[in-house]
Formats: sequence, C-alpha cells, structure tokens
Amino acid sequence: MVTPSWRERIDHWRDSRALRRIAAVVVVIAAFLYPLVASSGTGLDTATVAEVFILLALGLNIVVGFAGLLDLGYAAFFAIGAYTTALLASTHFAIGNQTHTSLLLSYGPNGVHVNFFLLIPIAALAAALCGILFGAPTLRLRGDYLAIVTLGFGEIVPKVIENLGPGNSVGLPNITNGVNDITGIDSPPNINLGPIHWTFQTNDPRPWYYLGLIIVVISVIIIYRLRSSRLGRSWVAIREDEIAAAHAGINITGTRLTAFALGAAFSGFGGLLEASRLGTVDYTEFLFNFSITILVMVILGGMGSIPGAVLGGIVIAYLNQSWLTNAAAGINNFGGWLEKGPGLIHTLGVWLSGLPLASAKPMIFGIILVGIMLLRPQGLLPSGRRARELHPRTAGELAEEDSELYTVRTGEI
Amino acid sequence: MVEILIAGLALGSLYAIVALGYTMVYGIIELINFAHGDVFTFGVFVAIPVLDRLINQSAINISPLQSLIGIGVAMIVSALLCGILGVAIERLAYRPLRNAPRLAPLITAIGVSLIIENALFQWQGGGLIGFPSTLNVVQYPFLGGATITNVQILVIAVAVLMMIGLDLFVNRTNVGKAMRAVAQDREAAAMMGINVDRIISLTFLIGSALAGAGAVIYGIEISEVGYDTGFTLGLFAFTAAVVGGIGNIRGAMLGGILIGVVISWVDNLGSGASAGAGTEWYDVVVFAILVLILVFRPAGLLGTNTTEKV
Amino acid sequence: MDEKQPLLEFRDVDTYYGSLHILKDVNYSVDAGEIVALLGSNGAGKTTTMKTILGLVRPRDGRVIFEGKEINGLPTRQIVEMGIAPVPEGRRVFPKLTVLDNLKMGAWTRKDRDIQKDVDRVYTLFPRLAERKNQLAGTMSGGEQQMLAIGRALMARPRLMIMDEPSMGLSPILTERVFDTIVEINKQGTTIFMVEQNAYMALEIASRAYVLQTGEVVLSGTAQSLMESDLVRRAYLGGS
Amino acid sequence: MTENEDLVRVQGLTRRFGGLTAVDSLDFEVRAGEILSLIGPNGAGKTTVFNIISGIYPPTSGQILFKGENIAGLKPDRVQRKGISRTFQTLRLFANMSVLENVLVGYHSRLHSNLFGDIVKPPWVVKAEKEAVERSREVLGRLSPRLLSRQEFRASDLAYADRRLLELARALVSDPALLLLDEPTAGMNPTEAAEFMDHIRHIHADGFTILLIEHNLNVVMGVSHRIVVLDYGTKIAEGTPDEVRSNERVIEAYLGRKAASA
Repeated sequence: MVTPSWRERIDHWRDSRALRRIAAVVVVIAAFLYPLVASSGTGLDTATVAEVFILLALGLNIVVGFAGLLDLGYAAFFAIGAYTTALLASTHFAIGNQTHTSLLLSYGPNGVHVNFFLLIPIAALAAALCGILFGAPTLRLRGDYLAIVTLGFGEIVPKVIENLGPGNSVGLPNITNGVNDITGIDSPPNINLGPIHWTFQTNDPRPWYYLGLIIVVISVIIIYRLRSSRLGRSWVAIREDEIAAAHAGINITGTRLTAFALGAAFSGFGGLLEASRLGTVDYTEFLFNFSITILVMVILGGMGSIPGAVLGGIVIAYLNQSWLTNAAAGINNFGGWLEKGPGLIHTLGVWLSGLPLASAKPMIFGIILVGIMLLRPQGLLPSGRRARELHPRTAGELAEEDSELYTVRTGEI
Repeated sequence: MVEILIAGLALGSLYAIVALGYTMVYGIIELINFAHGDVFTFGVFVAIPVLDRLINQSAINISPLQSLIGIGVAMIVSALLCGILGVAIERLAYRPLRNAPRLAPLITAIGVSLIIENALFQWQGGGLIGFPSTLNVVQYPFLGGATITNVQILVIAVAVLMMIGLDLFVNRTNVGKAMRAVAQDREAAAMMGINVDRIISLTFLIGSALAGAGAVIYGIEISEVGYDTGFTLGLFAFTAAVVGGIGNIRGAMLGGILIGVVISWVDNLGSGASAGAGTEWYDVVVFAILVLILVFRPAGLLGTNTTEKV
Repeated sequence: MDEKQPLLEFRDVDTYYGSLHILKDVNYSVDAGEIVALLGSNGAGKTTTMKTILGLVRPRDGRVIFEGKEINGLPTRQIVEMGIAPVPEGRRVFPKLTVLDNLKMGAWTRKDRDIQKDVDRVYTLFPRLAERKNQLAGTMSGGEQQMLAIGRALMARPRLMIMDEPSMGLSPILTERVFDTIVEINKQGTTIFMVEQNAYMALEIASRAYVLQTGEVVLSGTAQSLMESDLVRRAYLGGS
Repeated sequence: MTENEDLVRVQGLTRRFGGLTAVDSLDFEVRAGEILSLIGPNGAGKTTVFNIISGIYPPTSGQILFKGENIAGLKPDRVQRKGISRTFQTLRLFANMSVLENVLVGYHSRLHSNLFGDIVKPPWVVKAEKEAVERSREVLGRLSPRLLSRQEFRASDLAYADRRLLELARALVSDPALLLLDEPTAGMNPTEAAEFMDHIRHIHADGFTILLIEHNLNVVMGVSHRIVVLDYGTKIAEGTPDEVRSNERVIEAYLGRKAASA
C-alpha cells in the first residue's frame, strides 16, 4: 500500500533482531575490554559516572518512555537511594558504646554499617516504596499535571533533607545532617572470586567500573524482558489509549504505579552506587537540574528505547565530565589566539575567549531538549513504535482523521 | 494577623498576575508554559535600566510624579519586551509542535525555560540584584492597628485592574470570544475563518505582557531578584492557577491570593526553638497544596469538572 | 451542461496525507442554486473534500474554483469571506459560548458589523434558538446544536454552504426536520453541497449527487438517476 | 423466578451532570443469550448508560446487578474482569500496535502474571503467553480470515470496517458474559453495515449476550430480540422490534411517521 522510504528501510534493518543481538554482544565485550585500553584513571572515572547515568536513564525511560509519564522529579529517588545508603552504611548514626559486628550488619559508636549487597535491595526498595507512596494518589492525574506534581516532589525531597539536619526547627533529632552532608560512607567489601580480586578504593576506578558494568548489563536484560511482557504490553496500551486499555481489563493506576516504582528502584540503585563510590552525599546534587539532566539523557537517546537510554547516559556523562570543559577551554584558547588579529577578528576573539561555556550547561541541555523535540522527536536511537507515536502526523493518523476527526466530540454527555 | 493578611494579599497579587499567563496559555493550547516564569524574570531585568534612567535615586524624596511616570514607562517597556519574547517563544518552539503528542511541547517548554534562565544567568550573573528604589515607602494605618504601605496598595490595585481588564476583554469583546472559541474547539474556530495562529500568538502576547508589567511591581515590592527567581515564582503561580481552576481567569486571581496568604502565614510560623520553621518549610507546604488540589479537586476551586467524552 | 459558470468546481484534485493518496483526480461541479450530495462511506474522502474546500487541506494537484476564482492555497479566512460557510460533522458548536456568541463567531469574517438582521433571520428560521440565545451551547440537545451549527454558518451570509453529515447522530425524526430546513435555506437562495451517509434522505432533496469510493468519483448524475442506479441501490440504499 | 434468567438488572439508574439529568431512574434487564438494543434520540442518555455499566463513571444513584452482584461504581478494569466487554462509538484502538497485539491486550485479564514472571519468564508464563496468542488468532480468524492474515499490520493501517471488526475481536477475546456495542455501524455504508450485522448474528449464535446502541434502524430491527427506547434519560417503550415500531410515543419522539412506515 505504502512504499517504504529509505528512512523506514533503515529503521527496519535496525529493528532486525539478529543484528541487534550481535551489536549488543559487541558493545558488552568492548565495555569489558575498555579498562585495558583506557589510558588514564580519569577516563575510567567518567565511564563509571556514565554507568550510574545509564542506570538512571534506563529507570527514567521505564517511566517516561514505556509508561508515557513525564517525571520531572526523578532525581528525588536518586537522593533517596543515596541517603538510604548514607544512613545505613556510614559513621553517621552512632548507637550505644559497643560495637556489634556480623556479616550483614554491624553497629555501634562508629555508626551503622549494612553490608553493601544487602543494601542493594534495601536502597532499591526504599526508593520504590517512596515512589509508590507518592505515586498512588497522583498517578491518576493527566500527563502534564503529573509532570508538575513530580516536579514538586523533586523539590520537596531535598528540602526535607535540608531541613532535618542538626538542630532542626521541627524538634526532631538530627536525621540527615542537613546542609553538612553525610561523609564516610562505606565502600563495598572486597571481592575475591577466583581470578577476580577487587578492592574498592578511591584511587582505583577499575573495580567500580566492573561492578557498575555488571549491574548495567543485568538491568538491561531485565528491562528488555519487562518490555516484551504482559506488563510491557499494558504500558503501551495505556499510553496509546487509556480508556480502551481500562476497558480491556488493565488496572491503569496499578500498572502505572509499577512503572513508577520500578523506575524509582533503578534510581535508588544508582544512588547507592554513587554514594558508596563517592563516600559522601550532598542533597544539592539532587535538585531539579539533575532531574532534567536525566530527562535529557532519555530524550536524547530516544524515549522508549533501551539502547537510546544507554547512549544518552554515556553522552551526557562525557559531556558533563569532560567534553564540555575541554570544548570550553579549546574555544576560549582559540579566541585568545584570534584576539591578536585585527579589527573584527579581534572582537570575535575577545568574545570567544570570554565565552562562559562551562557555566552554560543548562543552556546546552535546553537546546538539546528543544532541538530534539523539533527536529528528531524519536531521539538518536529510536524505538520503532515510539518513533511513530512521536512523529507529529503520520500518514496513517491523518487518514484516520478523515473519518474520525469530526466525531471526536460527538459523544453524549 | 491583619498585617500577615495584607502582606499575603500583596504577595498573592503578584502570583495572580503571573498565574494569569499560565492559565491563559493552558486554556488555549493545554500547555504548561514552563518558560513563563523566566519571561517574568526577564521583565524584572529589563525594567531595572529603564528605572535607573528615569528615577533619580540619589534624591532623598523622589517626587510622586517622577515615580509614577517611571513606573508607568518601565511597565510599558517591560510588558512590550516580554510580550515579544512570549510571542517569539510560541512561534519558534511551540507552534511547530502544535499537532504533536502532548509530551513533546511540554518537554520543549522545559528546554526553553532552561535556555532563557541560563541566558539571564549569563547576562546578570548568579547573585541577587537590587531593584532600584522607585518610590518613598509610606505606611498608612489600617484596621486593628495594622499598617498598609503605598507599595502594597499599588501591587493590589494593579493586579485587580489587570484582572478586571482581562476578564472584560475575554468575555465582552469579539476577539476575546474568538479566543475562547479557539480554546474550546480549535478546528471549528478555524472553519469560522478565525486565524487560529494569530489568536494563539495574541494569547501569548497578553499573558507575557501581563507578566512583564507585573515584573515591575514585583521589583518594587520585593526589591531583589535573581536569574532563577522566576522558576520558583512560576511554580507557585502555576499552583495558584491550578488552585483557582486552570483556564479560569478569576480563578487565577483567587488562587494567587490564597497562595500568597498561605505563604505569608506559614512564613511567620514558629518561634523559640522552632524559630524560622515556617520559612524553611513553606515551599513544601505550597507543593503539598498543589498535590492535594490536583488529587482531590483537579478542576480547582472555580473550575467545572469536565468528564472526558467517550 | 450550458456555458454558465458553476459556483464551485473541483478540477482534477489530488490530495495526499504524507504518502497516502486520499482524493484521486476528483472532479465536482456545483451550480448556483443547487443542492448537491456527496455519498460515500467512511474513509472515502468526504471529509477531506470538505477540508479541501475550506483550505484546511491543500491539494497537491488540481484546482478548486469558486465563482471563477481559484481558492486552493487561500487561507480559510479568505475562503469563508468569499462566501463559503461550513456546517461541520458533529456540529462542533462552541460548547461554552452562548447561542448568540456562537452566531457571532459565524459572522467573524464579515467586514460589516451589522449582523443583527442575520441573527433575526436565524431566529426566524429556528425559533428555538431565540428562546435559548443566552444559554451555553454545550447544554443544548443534539438537535438544537445542529440548528445552531446551521444558523452559525448562515451568519456568514454564504452563497455556498457545505454540510458534513447533517444527519449524523440525529434520530430519524430530527433528521427529517433538519432536511426540511436545508430545503428551506436552499429556497432562500443558498447553494448547498452536502456530504451524507443517509443516501435515501440526501437523494430525496438533492438535485444531483456524486458517489465517492476510496477517493475516486465512481458515479455522478441527477438524484433521480442515482436513486435508480444499481450501485447506489446496492451499496447505499440497502435495497436489492 | 425470572431473576435467574436476567444477566443484568438495571434498577433505578440515575446520573446527573451538574443540573442535567442524563439518565433518570431507569429500569431494564438484559436476559442471558439475547440481543437487546438501546435506541433513542441523540442526548437520550444511551451512551451514558453504557459508560455507567462499563465503569467510566459511577451512577448518581441506582444499581446494576450483574449475575446478582451490584457492579455500579466499579472501575472499568474491574467491570471487564467480571465479564463485561465493550466497544466504542468512536473507535478506540491502539493505533501503533499490531492487529494481534490489540487482541492480546483484550486478553490481558485472562493472563495472570507478576513482576517475577514478567522478568524471569518461567515455562508456565511462556506457555500462557503462547495460549494467549493462539486464542487471539482463533478469535480473529473466526471473525474474519482477512483480519487474521493481517495480524502483523498496524491497527491504524487497516480499512475502517476492519478496524471496527478488530475492536470487536479485542472485546470478544476475553469471552465476556456481556458484550456492549456502542454504535458499531457508525460511519459504515449500508453494505458494510449489513455485513457487520451478520457478524453480530454469528457472535450471538456462538452464545454471547449483547447490549447494543444503534442508530441504524435497519440494523436495530434486523438483529434485536428486544428494544428499549430512551428519551430524556427515561424509558418510554420496551418490546420486540414490531411492538416498538408501532408504539405511538416512539414514533412521536424518535422515529417520525416516515421512518415508521418505511
């Protein structure tokens, strides 16, 4: 009926399963080999940050991409994961004057220390639980209202952390250490498995990198499975037509809540990794701007696309950690060089050398958001279905319109 | 108590003015225009140089005439520039997505907000900027020993005038009715020969211009402003619009004033050991109100519940 | 056909949505004073025809001519101003405007603001609307809304009224009433081009008709000849 | 007891929107195995009745007894799980899903699964999924072999009449005890409508109970066992097609002389 355009053919080719599998295997192998060729520790550090970002992007992609819910406060769950870790695995909570020690948990005057591997489910569950508590009353709301409510949630959580520090005004004991941050967070225990000897220290990024990589690979597999399950199908159905989905027996709020909680769990998970890697947490890292940064990863990669989320996480991590600073320095230097020239070139040089690129990150993210939405709403590595939904008007929809446009509002009251 | 009320009323009037822009834009294209708060900040920033020129601030007593002219001119300039900015945003960022799924313009709006906010940051830096003093603050005695200042009277009066004017425009004039027609059924309006694009532009123009004019009043009342002032203010104003019933002009006014009074009240809570508790918690309170209203009465106080037709 | 110029003409019109071919080389002509019906099922291209006339869809090829002037490519506003007014499918009145304000919106493109005479004319045609002039349109029944939609179109003082499924969603008894009104309006001098599923009713009042199937005109002629045609009897009149 | 034969008993059903009473203390029943039609002028409250039964909004007052249990006020997904499926006046398909996926969504409530099953995919989950696909294909094939041959098509690429059929398949696949069809032939020409009527008859022959809203009198008179006529939210007549056709009040309010005699 319709001859496929070149773009559609390319999309189809990219959709082919075998090819995807091969690509995935190649990428994973390359990722495992990367530390062998990485020239410096800083490069690997960035890669480790990228892993956390990928986790966040994967999680938010469940919420935004799969379930179609715009969450503008996603960083709050990251904060919850990170602070759960900080409270349960650091010197912060001194209890009694005797130290009790066991494999999974020890506590005493030196604080509470829960085993890292036990913290994995705890941090994920804590975030998921907050997701459920917050989502249950609000997920009935329409998309844009939900966006603003999640934004509010994202503002509230750091505020609560800020306000529950020492000597807080509501008369509670010091829970979060407030503006002072929490430091001295435990690293994961050393791992000795056959040839693997990992010691988690701040001066060696390798164990962190491999730990993150394993977690990312497992997460990707889990999310692929979810997408093709009954639950994944329900997400699509709700996104496409909520009312029809409800009448097909899908519990709308419950299904959305699952997406929200799963997304939160991944974020909490990311928070755990980040907190234990840095050894410190600071609530000002989890504000609106960070929520938007994660959103940019998802949008850039392509809403609903798992490879897209991975790519988005990597790009934004490198942009954040190195590219932008390097580019800024380069451009400023280039400007300094131009300054030596005459007339207009000099003026241009002055402008370029003073260009505050390093502080323009929000603007660059803003431009990415607007640019992607206007020029390529499906993102860089689109998921087939989402691409069709996001294209302003596909031929099929318009044809549908010919018969349906006018009947949209004819229903009885 | 009365003083808190008056302060709340004045603050609320500011929210109401900004809320009008949200409510109009949402009413006509169902978009939360995230950039609106930043347009407002832009309005404050452009008013500063205008006032610097028109009002001799080294004078001990600024003459009332000079104040009035200065404020008037600043409001017009700011309204004009904000209006243009608003129309430009709509034209460049939202119009191309008119027929896209709703998530797309919403995400774009966030992007535009980031761009403008960062541009304002590049322009004025990250600190708080003092707003020029434009009139001599005079206190008048008010009910129960409380006082009211001329600034507060000005803020409330301007907000009320704006709302009445807008209400008359939308409900009484043909263009206003066309605006409502576009909001209710865009395609049917197009079939009547109404230029939908132009009406939507006009909506952005009016909403943004109101924010621009309100920005001057804000500067006078609050006297300090930062590049990100509009973000939080915008959120509160949006909350006000939702509380009043989004799309409803009188509702925006009512919601704004309610939010203003609540903030003013909460802000003053806490004494002794818990001194400052209110100041620490009031944004949490506002967001809690937002969530509660949306969950229990999504149509707002003055809005009517509409059931989706099937 | 005589050399008299038709009021509205489609000459080899092709429209596409993306790569989808909707109207395929379509020709219509509507003479002044006629009622012409366009029959066809959903997806045949009827609504696209209406949108093409109003300039809401631009044809890729071919011309749409109204009173000798090419109107394809003109903005809707200008087309309405030239004397074409739509009665859209599903009525599409403005639910939260009053009846009177709805009528005023119908007169939007009029340069003269002297619309009271036309309001009175609509009220004479539909006394029910006069009774409810200050009521919100959305609170009226389907039949009343259909009257309002027709009245609103009349406010533009059109020479051509294009109606999309005026019987849609109306009970048989209301359909009859609406069709009586259409005849009355036509008698008062407005030409009518009407898309209709209810072929029986449409052919009863139309002078000529076209049958559209998957974007192509497969049959056209006088209402009488169509009523007797096998294709129409089989597909649209449910007879045998 | 006649009560045992009634699949659905609607009692004193009332729904107000603001000041408007859309449905006014309405009583009627649907008997197991019949095709019952609701007809009436636009705005008479037919779709409102459907929306209340299927759970879009709760009634202001009144009961809906389904197999003896009051289901008024339940949410749509709960109603569907009880065994009531519906179609919509304006098609509501999952446009970007394939034909088969659309039907599979209709089977949702018959599949039992949890997060663990969805992620780990143990053999019983895989088996249930396979059964769901088979069942969906079977329903598609029984309804229309053409639709089955297009199972991989996107729903929005189907012709209009096929999309109507697909919506029907989605409603049928869960084997509902009651099927609500809201103007299924809207937008069809008489030939297509007649074809659809055949489908309704076949479905009925397979043992489904059907409640139908329809404007097309040919369809209504052709397939209904009984008809309930609404006007301004109240029942003005009830009976066989012949009884209704000759009822004075129905002619007055709805049919008109011409249609009644046609």
